[in-house]
Amino acid sequence: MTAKGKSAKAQMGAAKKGAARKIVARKGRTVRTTYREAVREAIRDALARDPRVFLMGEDVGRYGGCYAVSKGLLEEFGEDRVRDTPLSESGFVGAGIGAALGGMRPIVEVMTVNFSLLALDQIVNNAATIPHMSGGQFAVPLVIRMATGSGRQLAAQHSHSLEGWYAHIPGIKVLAPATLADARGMLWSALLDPNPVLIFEHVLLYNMEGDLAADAGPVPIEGAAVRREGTDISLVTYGGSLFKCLAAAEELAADGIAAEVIDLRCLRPLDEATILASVAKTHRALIVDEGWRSGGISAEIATRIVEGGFYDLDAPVARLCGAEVPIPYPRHLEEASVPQTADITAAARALVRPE
Amino acid sequence: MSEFRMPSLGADMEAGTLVEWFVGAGDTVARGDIVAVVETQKGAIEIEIFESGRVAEILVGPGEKVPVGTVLARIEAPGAPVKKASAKKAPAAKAPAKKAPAKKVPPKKAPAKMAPPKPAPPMPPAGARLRISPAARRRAQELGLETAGIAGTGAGGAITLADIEAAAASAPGPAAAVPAAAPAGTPQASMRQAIAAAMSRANREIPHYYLSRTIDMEAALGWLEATNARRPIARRLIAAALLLRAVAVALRDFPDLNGFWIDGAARPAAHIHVGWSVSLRGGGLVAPAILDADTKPLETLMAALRDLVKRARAGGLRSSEMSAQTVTVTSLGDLGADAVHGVIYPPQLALVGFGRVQARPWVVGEDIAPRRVVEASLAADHRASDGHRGGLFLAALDKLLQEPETL
Amino acid sequence: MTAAKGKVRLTRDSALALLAGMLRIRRFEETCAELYTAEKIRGFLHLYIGEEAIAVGALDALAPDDAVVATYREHGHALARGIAMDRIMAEMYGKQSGCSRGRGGSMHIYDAATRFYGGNAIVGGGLPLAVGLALADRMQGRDAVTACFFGEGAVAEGEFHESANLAALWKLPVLFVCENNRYAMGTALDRSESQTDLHVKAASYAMGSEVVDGMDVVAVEAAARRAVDAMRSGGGPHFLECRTYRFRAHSMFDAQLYRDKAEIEEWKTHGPVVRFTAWLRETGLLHDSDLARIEADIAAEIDAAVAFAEAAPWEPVEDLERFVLMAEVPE
Amino acid sequence: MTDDDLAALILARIADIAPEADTADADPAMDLRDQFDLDSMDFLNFAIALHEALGVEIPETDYPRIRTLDACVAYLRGKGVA
Repeated sequence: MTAKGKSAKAQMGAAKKGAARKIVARKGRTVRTTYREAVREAIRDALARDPRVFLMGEDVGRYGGCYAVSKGLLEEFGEDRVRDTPLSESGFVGAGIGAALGGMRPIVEVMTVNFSLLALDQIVNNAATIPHMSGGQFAVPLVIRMATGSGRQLAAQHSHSLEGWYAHIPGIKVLAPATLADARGMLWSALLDPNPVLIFEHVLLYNMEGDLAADAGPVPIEGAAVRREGTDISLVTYGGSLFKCLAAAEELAADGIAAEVIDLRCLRPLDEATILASVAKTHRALIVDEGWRSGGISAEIATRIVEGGFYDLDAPVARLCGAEVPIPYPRHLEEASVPQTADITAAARALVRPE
Repeated sequence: MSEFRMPSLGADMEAGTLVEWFVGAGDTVARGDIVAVVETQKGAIEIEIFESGRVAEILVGPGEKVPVGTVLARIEAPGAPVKKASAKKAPAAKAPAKKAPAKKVPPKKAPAKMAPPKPAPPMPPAGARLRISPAARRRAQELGLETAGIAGTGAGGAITLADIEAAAASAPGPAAAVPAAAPAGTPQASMRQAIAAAMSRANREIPHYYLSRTIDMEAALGWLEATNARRPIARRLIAAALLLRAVAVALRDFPDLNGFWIDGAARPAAHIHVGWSVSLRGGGLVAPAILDADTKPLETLMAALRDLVKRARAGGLRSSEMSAQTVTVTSLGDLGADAVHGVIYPPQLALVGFGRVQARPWVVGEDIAPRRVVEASLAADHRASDGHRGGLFLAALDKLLQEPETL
Repeated sequence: MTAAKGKVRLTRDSALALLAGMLRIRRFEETCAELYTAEKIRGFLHLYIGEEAIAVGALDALAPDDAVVATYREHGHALARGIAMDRIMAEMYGKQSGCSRGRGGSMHIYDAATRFYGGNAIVGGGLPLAVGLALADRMQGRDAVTACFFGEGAVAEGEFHESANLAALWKLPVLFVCENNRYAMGTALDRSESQTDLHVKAASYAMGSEVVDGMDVVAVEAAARRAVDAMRSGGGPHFLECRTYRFRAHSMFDAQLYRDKAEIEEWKTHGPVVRFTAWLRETGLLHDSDLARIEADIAAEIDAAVAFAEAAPWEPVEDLERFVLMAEVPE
Repeated sequence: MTDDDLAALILARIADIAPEADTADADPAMDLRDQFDLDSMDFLNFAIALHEALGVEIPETDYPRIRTLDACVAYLRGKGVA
């Protein structure tokens, strides 16, 4: 178990306990909540709605979830539907696929994308393949949730951003909810989808606080969203980088540059239409992605823009990605390894006003 | 009679070497018997026979390497009652020979490789944006070329690098000169093509009207000769300079003939930059601009003309000279046609033409006298001006040429 | 007319059915070998000849509503489970009428009607699926067990240990049927396992575990029935180590450098069909005419299956992307 | 300078003005303007070139007398070119 940094998980669990806060459902339009609580509410809502739904993963029950997302669900729904698993990623992810084949609607939590590498065979060779290879006889209505990204000084083996890999695989859908509304609303739609859906939750978002509609419910899982209108440059991003891009857009606005911010929300299938419509307006695109540059999803997005929007471009498509390094432990190096707001602002300005 | 062939034992097995036969001609064989050993890249493999019967003939001997499917032996169907109790295999199950016609061949077309999704570029809102490749746009900037009027031969009418190079080598007006650095290979053909493109577009889009007026040049030429006689040879003037000056001065009062037709409206130019046609000996025409021709004295215009013709022929025109024209003059000089009925270079509003100077019987006062005259013509854009205005312009031109000393 | 074999009483009909089941698999696979050499069947082809007793015996103990997860050496299990022979043959040809629309081939046979959740070409890849299927059945109160078949090679895969532990931990109705044919492709058991008594290894996961003579169809059925009955009444998973031997190469293109011919010939003398036929003759349950009839019926069924496959259409290329994503969950 | 030398000099001046022109097999009796596609600017430069090379004054009215190679040689001889 030490390989997986058991102690690191224990520390995180303890830190979270203090911060847990019941959602105060106030009369009136919105509720003050966090990304973590929004995800928990989504799971609770799904468990309550459909008896075929159950949650399975390491420490999701008694421990309350490594990121305290599932805290309280074991007490409310019992052992059968909130199942702690042994540390057997291939085993319980495969079991989740089998249960979906068997008629259930499982939510499998793989603690982080880093540990999902052990279950890649089950995801790629079984979940993504059986529907097509069986000639359409079987569907795999399964949701797999994973934390992703860096920022907690957990060093390389606990800090990967590999959602781009999964977005390469036909047969599955890949989501990256960034806003509270998406964190709350994507899960149920994903469970209704007859296909395997992977949901990536950036570790730095769990503590994010904000206002969420009191009656917030399911949202569509496909299609990008324009989070900020602009005319000079399109910032195309998702997940953990969205709020850095919005901050950068603020800084750029003060400098007379109107940046449009596109939240992809869904990495497969990619919403080309929204991206291309934005580039047709701004004629410049900067893709911001914590993943590594080479062969990353940023490369796919850039190619789609060149394929579809070539004549709209006034400048080469730019990419701002994670440094191609195993994420280092010390804070100053970890921060230097992924795009920060200042980097985004500088890159955008360089594109709009080349010296 | 049936054939026993070299079996395919694996997708990547192309051939096998016969190592040893366990049966010979005349031996009887039964379905499932091991009849030989074949050497493959994986090692020696025993091969079984699926026919029952008698070996009629061995065709491939030990040591021979043959491709999969090669007939190794001929097997006679058993005449005597079948030894094995089980019913004879129905023919359908017999291993159809590789070449058996009835063999169902998978569809010829290999499964379509994931053709890259046909990029259906969302068409930009109509007309708002020029479809031009980055390379073409950069080249146009280098040449100071206005890309608006160029017909694109790229996808969806997009303007390509080749379109810019061709346009640069072609007609006056928006077309750039043949730059010294022009790639050696600028074929005459591409220039022709670009001229053709500009001309057809002009004809298609510009509603021309044409006027002409014969102008008595005796006064002007007489003044010219007298002036030249007083000057050293190097500072002599030619008639072209006079004509250039006269057109420029006349245009001062005719903004509707000196400017551009852009986005559905005539836009008079602030300056009078006259594009003067220079024929290139290898064929083709350029009309580099002489800037502010209406403000420059004859001396300066003459020097400018001389310099322009030399550089045009040597391919050394500056980009600014190739895109600044507000009007164009085509003067055929001493040789060639009596009159010019030209085509306007888009997006300009007019083209002035001069035929060759020639002696004609002319009414002077009461008499008929031989006079040197020239046919001046005007092709103009009817959206910006009309025949009446064109006529007034030619009259003003005539009047100026009758007072050469004032030019 | 019955006879006892061990504790199992066999009627004449059930005995002949077991024999026919094994012969049907053997003849089918002999024809497949023939069609492979004629390049009708391509890719990989893993034959089950010699191990027929396990599929026939174990699957005879299952109910229609039970689930089955197999491997790439799956023709015997598919036939014994009741998938139509012509749709299996069409699948081997890669035709659209195949049971997986021609897309899986010999290693990936799927059939929703018989809950046959495929061959799986990743060694051990199917075991977690079996655990999940059993979990789903148990959570939905469905009286069904899940049988998964795998070779002794899979016992070295992590997924075997994770699945065995999960099934035992959650007391799920999973029948782990290990077809120990002594060679994992080219590696003998004693060169890959520290503990070669696989049933002892499985027992360490606190599940029922026993070793069975994989060449004795009745013994296999009896053991399978005992395990399945125990599971149906709430007992946890069960492990059967069926000791057997494959008479053919691992796959068609295998020079079998890893074992010698004498060993193969020796095992053939006490193969599942030879032994059961001899026993049936001793007990008088089997007459020569029965054997002739069984062989004739099988030959006719195989001829029809080959004709069906030959005539079946190829899937149009235009359908290439259908079912990459599903529009809804099939009932 | 022989007549041929003089003719060669004349053709050389024409070549300066019209580099693309092929002066090798010039037709001595044909109008130089037609032969080498010279317009009025070219012809003026031709006259200037002769003036500078031979120090000969060529008034505009004499242009018709230098329109062919032979005529030009004769004209120049007439102007005292040795």
